[in-house]
Amino acid sequence: MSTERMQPETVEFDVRTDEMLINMGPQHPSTHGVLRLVLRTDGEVVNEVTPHIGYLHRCAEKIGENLTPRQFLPYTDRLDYLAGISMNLGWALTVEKLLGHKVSEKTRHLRVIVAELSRIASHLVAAGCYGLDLGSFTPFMWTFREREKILDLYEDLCGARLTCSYITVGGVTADVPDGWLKKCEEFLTQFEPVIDDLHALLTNNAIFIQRTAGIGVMSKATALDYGCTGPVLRGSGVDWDLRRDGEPIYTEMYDGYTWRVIAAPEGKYPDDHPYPPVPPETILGDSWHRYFVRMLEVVQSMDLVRQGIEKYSMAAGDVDEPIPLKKKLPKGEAYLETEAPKGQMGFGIVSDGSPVPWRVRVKSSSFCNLSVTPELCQGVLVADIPAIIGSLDLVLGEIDR
Amino acid sequence: MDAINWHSFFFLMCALVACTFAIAVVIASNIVRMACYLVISLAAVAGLFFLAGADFLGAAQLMVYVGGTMVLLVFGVMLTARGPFVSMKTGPAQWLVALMAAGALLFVLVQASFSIPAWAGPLASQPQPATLPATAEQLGYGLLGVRADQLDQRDAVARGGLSGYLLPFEIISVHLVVVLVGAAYLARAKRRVTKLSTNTAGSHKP
Amino acid sequence: MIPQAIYEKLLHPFRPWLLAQDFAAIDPWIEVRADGLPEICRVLRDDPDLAFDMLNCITAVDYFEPDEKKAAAAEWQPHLELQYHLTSTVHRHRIVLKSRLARWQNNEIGQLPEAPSVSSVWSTAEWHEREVFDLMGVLFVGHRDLRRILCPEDWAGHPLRKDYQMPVEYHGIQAR
Amino acid sequence: MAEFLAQYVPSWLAYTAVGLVQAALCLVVALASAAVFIWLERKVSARIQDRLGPTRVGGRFGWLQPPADGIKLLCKEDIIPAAADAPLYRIAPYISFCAVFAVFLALPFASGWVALDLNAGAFFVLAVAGLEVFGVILGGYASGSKWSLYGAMRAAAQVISYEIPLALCVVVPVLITGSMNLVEIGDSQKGWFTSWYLFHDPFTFVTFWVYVTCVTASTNRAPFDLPEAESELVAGFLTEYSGWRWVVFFMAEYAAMFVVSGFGAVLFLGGWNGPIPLASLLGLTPENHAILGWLGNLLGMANFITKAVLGVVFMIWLRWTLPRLRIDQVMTTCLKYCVPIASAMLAGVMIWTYLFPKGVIDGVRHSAPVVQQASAQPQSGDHR
Repeated sequence: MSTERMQPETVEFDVRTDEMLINMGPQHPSTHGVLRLVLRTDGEVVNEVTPHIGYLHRCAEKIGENLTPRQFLPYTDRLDYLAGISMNLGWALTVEKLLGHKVSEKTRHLRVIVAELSRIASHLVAAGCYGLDLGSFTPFMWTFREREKILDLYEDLCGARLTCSYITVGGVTADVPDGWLKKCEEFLTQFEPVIDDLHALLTNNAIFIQRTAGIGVMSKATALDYGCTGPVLRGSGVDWDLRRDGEPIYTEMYDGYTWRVIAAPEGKYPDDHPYPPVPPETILGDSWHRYFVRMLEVVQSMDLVRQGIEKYSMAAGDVDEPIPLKKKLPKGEAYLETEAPKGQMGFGIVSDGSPVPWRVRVKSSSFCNLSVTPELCQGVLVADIPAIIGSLDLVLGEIDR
Repeated sequence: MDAINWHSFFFLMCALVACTFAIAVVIASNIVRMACYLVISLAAVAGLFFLAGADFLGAAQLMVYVGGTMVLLVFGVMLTARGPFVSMKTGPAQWLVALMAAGALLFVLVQASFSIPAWAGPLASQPQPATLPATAEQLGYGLLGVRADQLDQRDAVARGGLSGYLLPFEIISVHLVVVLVGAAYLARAKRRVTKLSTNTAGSHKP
Repeated sequence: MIPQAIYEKLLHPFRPWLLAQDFAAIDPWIEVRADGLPEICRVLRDDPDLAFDMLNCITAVDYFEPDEKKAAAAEWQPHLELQYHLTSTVHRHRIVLKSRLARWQNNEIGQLPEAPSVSSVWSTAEWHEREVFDLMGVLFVGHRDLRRILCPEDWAGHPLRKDYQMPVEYHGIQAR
Repeated sequence: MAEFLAQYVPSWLAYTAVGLVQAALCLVVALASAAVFIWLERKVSARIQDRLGPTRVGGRFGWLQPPADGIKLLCKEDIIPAAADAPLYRIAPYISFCAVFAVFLALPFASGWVALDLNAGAFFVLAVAGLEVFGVILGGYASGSKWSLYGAMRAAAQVISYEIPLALCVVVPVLITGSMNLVEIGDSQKGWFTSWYLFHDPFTFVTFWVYVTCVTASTNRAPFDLPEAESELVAGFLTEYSGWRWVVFFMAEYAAMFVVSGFGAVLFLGGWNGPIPLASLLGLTPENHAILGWLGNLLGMANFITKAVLGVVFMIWLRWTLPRLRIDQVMTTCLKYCVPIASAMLAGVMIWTYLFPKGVIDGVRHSAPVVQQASAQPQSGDHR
């Protein structure tokens, strides 16, 4: 493991300069919220980065100890507010794991549809903001335009756009309205060509490649060592996705779906869908690959949504109602990680038998993904800091909880 | 006669600005302000050149001196700044020496300028040089050793043409490059940088 | 590898450190003595049959009931419990390590309990241990930079403890 | 003009009036171009991004958005940070704007329509346009903020480096014309668009694109907008500026875009000569009548402004399409690509003009006399 670390070398000859301490954030355009990075810089070269977090700490775990699981559910929306539904899903499944509750077929497929839509929305924000971090404003507007359509779908579904609280413990809040699935399909149809536009504007743009290829290279071992998950881990070539490798209560949600994990352990991504060529100057585990994994996952999620719509329409019965608001929880402990768009989002619950949990644990994926920055940002240029931070796709609401 | 001679007015203005800011450079204690005043002073001198009809010289003054001072400013900030704004203190002895040197130089300059007969009288009484199309071509010829304004002179020496300024010019510029490279070499320092060890990840070739 | 097999694999070198286990629980767990944590974790990570290369989460649970009437009914003595959730991406198995700590070191209120740090085994632990220290008040011995992470540096107390009292005022801001 | 007026009023008054009018015209052009381009940038960027941009202020197209913005910004508090060097902080925006404004004085809008007909016009434009960065450096340094300082240092490194290839590019049309006078350079491209220096020979064609790269960099426009890179340096040298001073910096940037586009139009795109010599085909030349010549010049000015505006639109288009380069990549582009290419093109143009002194077509047609001419050409050397 130690060989994977950065090795300091005395190599460069240069004019003698002074080091400077710079506060990047908490109010800074490219720290995606209220992240504060203290940079120790020598001219344009960054020698050390120290992240400081906690500016958005809202005591989510403490709140969870004072509410019943269903009451706590809207708070999970506020964790990763760009993929609220994925957070709902994680918490709902964790409580269901404790309860030993199984949802119906119809509910399961509906959950897949909305969760994958939220993955698309989150990855769109990630790609757009990444463009913005690198000084390209237009992809941001284009991706937000498409995300807006997903939010419109959510609005039709449950009335809320950002903090949906749609998936609840035991089921979903309501079945889909009439014609919603058709709208959803229409969205997917018109969204498909936009992906190519984004590839043209960012993925294969020469400047974009120059700015991201070989920047912030994270080896497999480093990624695992720091507990990086999600596209960050898969960008380093680790073939690991909880939708396939997770616990049964989560993986059985995807039973019957055909899909493959987006990762390139041998340097080749699954070619279920056509994708642009991988530039030769990129290194597996660099910022470009992390971005690219997200772009490929968007296409894959579209496919999963289509399959979900088909399966949902075929499934018999009704969707499940949520459990009673103040249902007594069985005594015990349950911890479950799900594959949220940003990585593995973990929820834990310890119950003493009352309706209110004794202890609630929220393990954030971005928290681990951020913890690797001091390692990645040694000896890079100031301009690489947004390029690296952006490629990790952080959401401070989730990190600070 | 003209009620206002704009030419004289602007000449006086530029001259005044040049002199005032030249003094300000000496008096100021902050290195960046000094550089700023120096730029203004030099720009005013460029203005004087423009007033005298020497466009090329004026533009060259702007480009070389003002641009050069800008670089000076950058280096001043980069290489000397310990705190945000550096102040420099001048001791009374330094003042005395500087005043003496400056006074002597001023005396020599004034003496020299009044000793040139061509500058003593009004312009109209001077013999006009041959009128030429006013282009920068003359400067180019000048560098090659041809005085375009003296072509009608019989005397080969007065006509120039035996040796131009091109060779000295080139020697000086090469010399300056050598000095700059040497300065950078002397100012270098070893620095520890962290390099990504190569075994972190295999190169990805699709 | 099933939890039973993982346990048996650990049994040979670490028998005195393994205190309890429950493989029928929703998340099967093994309880170990706190002082053996780094060694056990290193074996868990490095043994090719175990290969727990990913530390998902470190968390702590405070078993303490401030209400004395209820406390009498509680089935446990007051204590802190550390939980380590581990995953192997190679073998795709999971296990939970648990470790009991006193709520206060030597029963002196205000003396934070100590546990050895596992940050030398998984770097993930670095920030998670800081978080546990910040919110639960566990001193991780051997951690290179044990600072508060979510709360401000000058915050008093550890908010997730059951007997935590919110300060009345923080830098002139009314907090309660 | 002044001589004409001097017949009726005292000559000092005539000169004063003419000087004031010319200065005011230039100022109006500078300010108006800034306002128009700010509006244009908002509109073009909006269309690129599937938005509408300003639609309400002043009718359907939001014509009055720039003045409205200006008024809003004027009403804002002019904040001077406590750590700032106040006098320098105050004058920095004006230095930038004055430098750009001074370039307008030497920029010919049509044949002879120039406020200051300088012999060394091209050199003057280069020298003065390079001063804009002085305000940027000063403002960035005097703000007393580390982000501003970063912006200033980047601006200094970038603009001063790019002046070298830029100057090499400018030398190419100067070399072909044999004059640094911008009016002469423009007039020598008279005729159909084939006589533009862009199409003079393959070397000038390449030089033009190097010029485009260099001016984009020297006006700090994307993808070279590192001095104010908002995702890295908050707003670079503009971080601490607010209100009116910010507007002045902003106007300087947009006016500079117009200047470099116009300068490029004169150097490479025939200046006021349209693609079709409409003015001479219609007989709108001063030889026929003074008024007709004046009309022809008006047409030329329309040509010139169209080209300059198209240049600005191109720069806007670039900005909203490309990501930003990194500082080392910017310097690499300059020193490893622009400088060698520009030098090679300069050498190429020298050889080309030596081989075909009267243009390619003539040169090929009379290839035999060319050699004779070439040997007879350097009379200037005969003085030795």
